[in-house]
Amino acid sequence: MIKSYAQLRAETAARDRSLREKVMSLEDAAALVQDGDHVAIGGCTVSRTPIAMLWALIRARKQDLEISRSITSTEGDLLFASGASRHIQTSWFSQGIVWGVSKVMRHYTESKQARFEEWSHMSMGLRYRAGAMGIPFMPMRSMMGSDVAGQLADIKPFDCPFTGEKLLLVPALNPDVALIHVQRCDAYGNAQIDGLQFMDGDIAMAAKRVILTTERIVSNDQIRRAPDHTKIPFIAVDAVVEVPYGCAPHECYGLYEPFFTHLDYYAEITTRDAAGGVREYLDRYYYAPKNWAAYLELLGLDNILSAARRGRSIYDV
Amino acid sequence: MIKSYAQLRAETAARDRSLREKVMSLEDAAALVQDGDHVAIGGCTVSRTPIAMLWALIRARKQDLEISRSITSTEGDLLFASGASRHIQTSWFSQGIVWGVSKVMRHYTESKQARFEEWSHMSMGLRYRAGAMGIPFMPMRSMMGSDVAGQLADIKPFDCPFTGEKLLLVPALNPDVALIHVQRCDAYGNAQIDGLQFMDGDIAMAAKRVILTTERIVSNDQIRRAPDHTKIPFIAVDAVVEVPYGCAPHECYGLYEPFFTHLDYYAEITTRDAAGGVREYLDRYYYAPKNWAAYLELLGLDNILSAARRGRSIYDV
Amino acid sequence: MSRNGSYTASELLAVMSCRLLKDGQTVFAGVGIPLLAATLAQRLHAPGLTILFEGGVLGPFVVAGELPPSTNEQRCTRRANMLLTITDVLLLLQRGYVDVGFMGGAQIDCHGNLNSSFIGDPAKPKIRLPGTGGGNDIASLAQMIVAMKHEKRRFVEKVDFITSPGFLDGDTSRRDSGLVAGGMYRVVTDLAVLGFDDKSKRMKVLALHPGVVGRSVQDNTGFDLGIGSDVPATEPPSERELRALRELDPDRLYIA
Amino acid sequence: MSRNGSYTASELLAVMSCRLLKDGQTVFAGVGIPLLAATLAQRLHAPGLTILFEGGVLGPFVVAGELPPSTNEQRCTRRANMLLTITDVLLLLQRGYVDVGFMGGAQIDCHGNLNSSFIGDPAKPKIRLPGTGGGNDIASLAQMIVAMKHEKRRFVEKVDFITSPGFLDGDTSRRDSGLVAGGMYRVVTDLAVLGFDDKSKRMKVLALHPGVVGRSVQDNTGFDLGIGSDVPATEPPSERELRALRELDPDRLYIA
Repeated sequence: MIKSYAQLRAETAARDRSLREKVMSLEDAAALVQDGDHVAIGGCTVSRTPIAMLWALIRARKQDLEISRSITSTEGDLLFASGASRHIQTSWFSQGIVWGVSKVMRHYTESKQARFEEWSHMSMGLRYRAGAMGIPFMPMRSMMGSDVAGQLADIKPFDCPFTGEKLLLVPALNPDVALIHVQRCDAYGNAQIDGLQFMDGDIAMAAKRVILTTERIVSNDQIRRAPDHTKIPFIAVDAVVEVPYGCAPHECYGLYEPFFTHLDYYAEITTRDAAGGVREYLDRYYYAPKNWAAYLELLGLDNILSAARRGRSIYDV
Repeated sequence: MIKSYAQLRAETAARDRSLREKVMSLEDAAALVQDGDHVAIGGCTVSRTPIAMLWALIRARKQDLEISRSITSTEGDLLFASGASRHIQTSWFSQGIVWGVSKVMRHYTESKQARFEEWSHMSMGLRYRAGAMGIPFMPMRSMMGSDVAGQLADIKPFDCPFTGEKLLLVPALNPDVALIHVQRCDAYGNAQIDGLQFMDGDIAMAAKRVILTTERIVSNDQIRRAPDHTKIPFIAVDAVVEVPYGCAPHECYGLYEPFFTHLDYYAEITTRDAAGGVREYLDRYYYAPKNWAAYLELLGLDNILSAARRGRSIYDV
Repeated sequence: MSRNGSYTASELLAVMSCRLLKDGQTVFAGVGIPLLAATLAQRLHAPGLTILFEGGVLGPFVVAGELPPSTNEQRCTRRANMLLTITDVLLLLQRGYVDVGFMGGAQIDCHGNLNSSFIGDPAKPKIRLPGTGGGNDIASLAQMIVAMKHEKRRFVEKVDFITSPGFLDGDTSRRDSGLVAGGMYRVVTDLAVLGFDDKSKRMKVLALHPGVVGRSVQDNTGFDLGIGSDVPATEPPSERELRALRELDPDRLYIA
Repeated sequence: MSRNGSYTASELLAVMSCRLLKDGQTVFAGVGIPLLAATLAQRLHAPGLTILFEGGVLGPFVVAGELPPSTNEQRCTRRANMLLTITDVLLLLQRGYVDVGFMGGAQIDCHGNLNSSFIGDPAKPKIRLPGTGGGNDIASLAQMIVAMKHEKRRFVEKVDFITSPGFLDGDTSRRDSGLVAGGMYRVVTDLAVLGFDDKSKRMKVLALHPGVVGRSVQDNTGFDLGIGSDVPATEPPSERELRALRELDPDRLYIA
């Protein structure tokens, strides 16, 4: 499961890490993801989820993706229901606590059609971090004694050679692809992320390929004027796609809050009928629209404006 | 040498981590440092060195401080020569490559009056990081095979239980005190650092006490308006001292560059006569001035203005 | 929703757990009642309470009427002192910076172990729950306050699955497993405040809420609490507490 | 300072090592000649060369006439794409993002091991040198170019102390020690360009600088280089190269 260091180095060496333009369409970026890839998803719960990119992957009928994310919300339901994935590694999986337990997650996991592999939140973060650092594992002090640890094959209890203390070693996670949505980046992939960073920096550096979606492409000059705000460097990035409202109906810090009425609607139809509701949702919002603009139109201009007004209010202090 | 986890937790639990004002004088902050403490120094080489705080410690005649820093410059000479320290852990120790090998460092180490314990640059960073993370060690892939590793007592060769690869485990470093200079912080110790961060974030979180010196104290409101720029949280900070030009003659990113003519003068007198030159320097610049303002006056207004003009030019892009 | 007098069970939970937080403490709060109660404490007796949220937030003041539906959204960051990555905020627990971990629970057992993963046999669960999130990390590394509804199906002798460790099998078993810090401190329910025996680490009743008798607590608990006759009563929620709470959550997102 | 024609030894070093850098590569450059040569390469044939500096800098364009005296100052950050912590920029080496490590050297041996720590017995050194800095990390984790003056006392059979590993004892010993990536690629001196035998990992001459004969390289080297008679010559520094170099360092901080 963990790559050998020789393989990790060879893969990184083979990448074109030069300063070059990487702007492309959602569809072209989707073609960079292969069936069976391990795809790590940036953001957390309903925040900065790269919805547009996932939308494109589901429309491209990807299959057997191994998914990982810090916390998984509606996008997990849709990945299961579309057949894009049958295996998600994450610490928590439901739309969000105010909407109750996801009936879709329950339907697919309880029937064994798909697997939700549960890791503690910190262990997910430390696995990405180890991957980003080029080390095969990270020592940690939680999960010991619990049944969460008992369900995981790839961890190792360990006695510290310095202190004799009990520790747990968790394996590095080096995804094949990372999908990350940002407020702004340049055409080369230098990304600046405002507000909550979640695990995105580590995920990007751990991955073999990084696909950025961005609200706005800015000039490289603008990036270079504040290099201490850059959170992901161009050397790690393979694709840049400009997608306004690319997290909708989830939020993008400082730009728009979640589309709550839409999320309530999603919860309602999937709570009423998990399999049927999610299929109806996919048909209507994922497969039918002819492009991302048509998808946004379905979400409704009123909802976009409301989300944007609420989103920008974070700076009213 | 590594603290047990129980001790580390007990020490942190005993700290007052509440939101409270911590503004004090250099002299009062110096009193927080005990003889024999392990003192980690923020910044790197001639950048963001907390000179004012070190100046206060030397004036307070501290002794037997165990010092660590990423890279050590003139402040290392002065710590040795003043008798404040006889042991420095660092990766590189000299004024700077353009000034040649430090005669003061050579004088004290070659005569065995003091010890320069050499770690690789990355290993220093990983030791602070392990300390900041609350783990007893960090695995890494350099230093193996070299004589640098051969000189160190506290590292462990290790076979990875996941991959079988050879690794090196380096021990966590949890300093008693961290001295860090920042461009701005509030009275509670929320610090925002512009430009190069060096290892300061990890050092602060690894330490048992943190003393911040700052060019300017700003309001807590200002900090809260851009919380994603905060690099050190108040919960980790024990003292805040406002000291304009607190790194002089070293640099502070965006505010002033090194005082090159002064550094040339220092190199000249210590190259001519290591022990005598550094003593003369200490007498004149460290022991004689009645306060920090008097020290700055000795450095000279012309030099201050030149350093500040050059420092601010970084934003002319 | 059961009401004791003029407040809901959730309101009672929020007020009673809020009272356990002390000014100057650092509390790592989960979403729901914990977020609400910690924010309430800042407005009542603990203005210097430092809240940490799992999304990467240090020292925020959540705005009344804009309660976040998770601890990973921008609403959690209002007036924060610092934003950091998820991994780094969780590492503050491991480093020892957190006085109190504070979360809700779906199922708890007599040793304070929490289950939020599986109802029934984990290999063939009746219900797959959302999982640990940061719960396991918080419970592994900090002193814990848990706020939850007091129901027999939720208070069981042994949880189906230990998602977040309490005292495991009691006595020294938590420490023996490698968890040398933290542990369960209080369980606050809509009926009582509970703690744990110093040695056996079994749950016991510390105080009963207004109008609640020991018998009814035992009836709603799936294991023997050994309730004595001299258990003190808590002070009922005051008007001031309830008013501040309802101002915080005017949409009754968490206090319905 | 030795001059071959109209340039100094340092200028020759800078130009010759600059030529080894390719457009699109990522180079981790130390202070001095490496910083200068990498910056020169950006201005000549490699505008898309990504420079990393140990202070925490990714992708800068250093300004002519404002050369930094270390790689840890704001002058290193001019027009950078990203600033990161020291630890994180060094971890890019470990993660495999760096094509070339590029540094100077005080003493080197026949297997490319570098010493910047002790001259003489480390237990009782004649000279305590400044130490490794990031040198050990760079040499442990990346393909290396080393630029240094060619003097007999600097080119020794075995260094007094291995600060930055080359091929250790040659053959497979580097890999056997756990260093599975990187290794010495080129040593550029003011006399020649040198490489290493594929199998034995001993240093050998690849090319001689203009006007230099094999004999004089051997005379300035403390071990046998086995120089053949068919060693090619390098192209002399061009006017364009020298002009660009002198524009970069008008104060002759590094090229004197």
